[in-house]
Amino acid sequence: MAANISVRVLAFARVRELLGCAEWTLQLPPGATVADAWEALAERAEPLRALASSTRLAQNGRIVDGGAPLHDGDEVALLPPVGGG
Amino acid sequence: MAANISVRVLAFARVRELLGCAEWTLQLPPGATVADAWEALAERAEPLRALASSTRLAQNGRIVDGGAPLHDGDEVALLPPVGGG
Amino acid sequence: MVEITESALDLATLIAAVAGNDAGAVVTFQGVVRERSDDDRPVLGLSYEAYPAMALPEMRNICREAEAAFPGIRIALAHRVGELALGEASVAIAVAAPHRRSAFDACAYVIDELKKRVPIWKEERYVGGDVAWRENPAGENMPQRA
Amino acid sequence: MVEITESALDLATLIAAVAGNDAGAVVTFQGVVRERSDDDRPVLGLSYEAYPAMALPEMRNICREAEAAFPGIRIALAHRVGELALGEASVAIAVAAPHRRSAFDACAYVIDELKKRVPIWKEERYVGGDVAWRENPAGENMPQRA
Repeated sequence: MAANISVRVLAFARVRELLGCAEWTLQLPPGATVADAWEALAERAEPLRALASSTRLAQNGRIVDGGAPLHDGDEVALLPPVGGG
Repeated sequence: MAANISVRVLAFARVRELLGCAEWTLQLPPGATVADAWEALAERAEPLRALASSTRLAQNGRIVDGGAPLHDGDEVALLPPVGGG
Repeated sequence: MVEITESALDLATLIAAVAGNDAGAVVTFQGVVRERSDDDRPVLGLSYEAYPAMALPEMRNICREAEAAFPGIRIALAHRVGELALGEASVAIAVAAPHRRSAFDACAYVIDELKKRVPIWKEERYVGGDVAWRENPAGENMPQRA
Repeated sequence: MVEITESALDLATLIAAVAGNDAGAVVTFQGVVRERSDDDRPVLGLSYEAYPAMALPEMRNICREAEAAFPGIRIALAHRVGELALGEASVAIAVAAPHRRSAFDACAYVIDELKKRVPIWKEERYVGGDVAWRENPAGENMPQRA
């Protein structure tokens, strides 16, 4: 059985506040997707699910769908609707 | 016979250069119009006629037609097409 | 704040004149002396001449029109006269507005109307010594006499 | 020049970064902290948070798109993060262009796209102590997940 992969997850703004932490390190099984990373956090903080439809996911600085496969060392970002300007 | 009226005429930009003077004092007969002031200057400097169609006339700071009647002490300005900004 | 001045224009002064805690957006415009004329001749500098007794009221009219069209905005407008070198600003506008769309639109309105209506004239000096009075394009100039 | 900074934004620095004798027009935009929120609550201040590793490339993308759409322009763009007081600028843009229309249009493009696409978030602090994360309007935000 292959070793787990390690993924860094960054949470911003209201997602960060809801999770109580800005930066997570998750151990996920090989073949895990971005959606699996989201699910791992939602299991730790169920209220996160209410933000699922409004939160975009980025992998290594690019917006991706939940189905995108993860690799060891990837950076996943949870991006609520933006408010800059 | 009524006394002449005295009118101050200001010339700007290419009109000023053509006339060789920025500020004229004209003595005109009572009942003279803005067009008469123009004509008085054109008689002193015939090349001014070439600028007739492109020069606007102002009386006391307002754009007027040549037919506007003049009064003693009026200020007439000869305004070539503008180039500000 | 509306002025015609022989001094270098200071954008910070114009911005300070319109700033306020009710403004969410500040847009500025500066017209600057370019090294090439519109017909691509190399320019050494410009000189501007104004008829202030008519130009200042017309500049104020333009600001009032914009303030009426875009409620809640404030405008500062200054035009320089005399000799200008390359890179110097000939006109500067600052607009503060509750929201950005009205700040952009009002600022563009002011410069567009100034170029059409305000009695200010520009003479370009070229490399080689030529000079020429330059008019704003016909679409940006007042209708002339028939 | 594209940056995200905790320091107060300095418009003069941005203008200097884009200035040049080929520019006939310089347009700037500043977004400023207003005393009223969009839903008319009294605001004490704002705080901005960014994801710089993604925000800076996206800000550069936006500038490149504008430079491609409006040839000959130069753009400087800075966004502030951290705590801001009333009247302070959260974002500042300077655009130098050969002619004014492209300077206005490019500047408006940059702020419009920044508000839609750049991962920066705003929290408002209200009189009374409440705070709230404020999103840009839906039309100015990226499409969300279905």
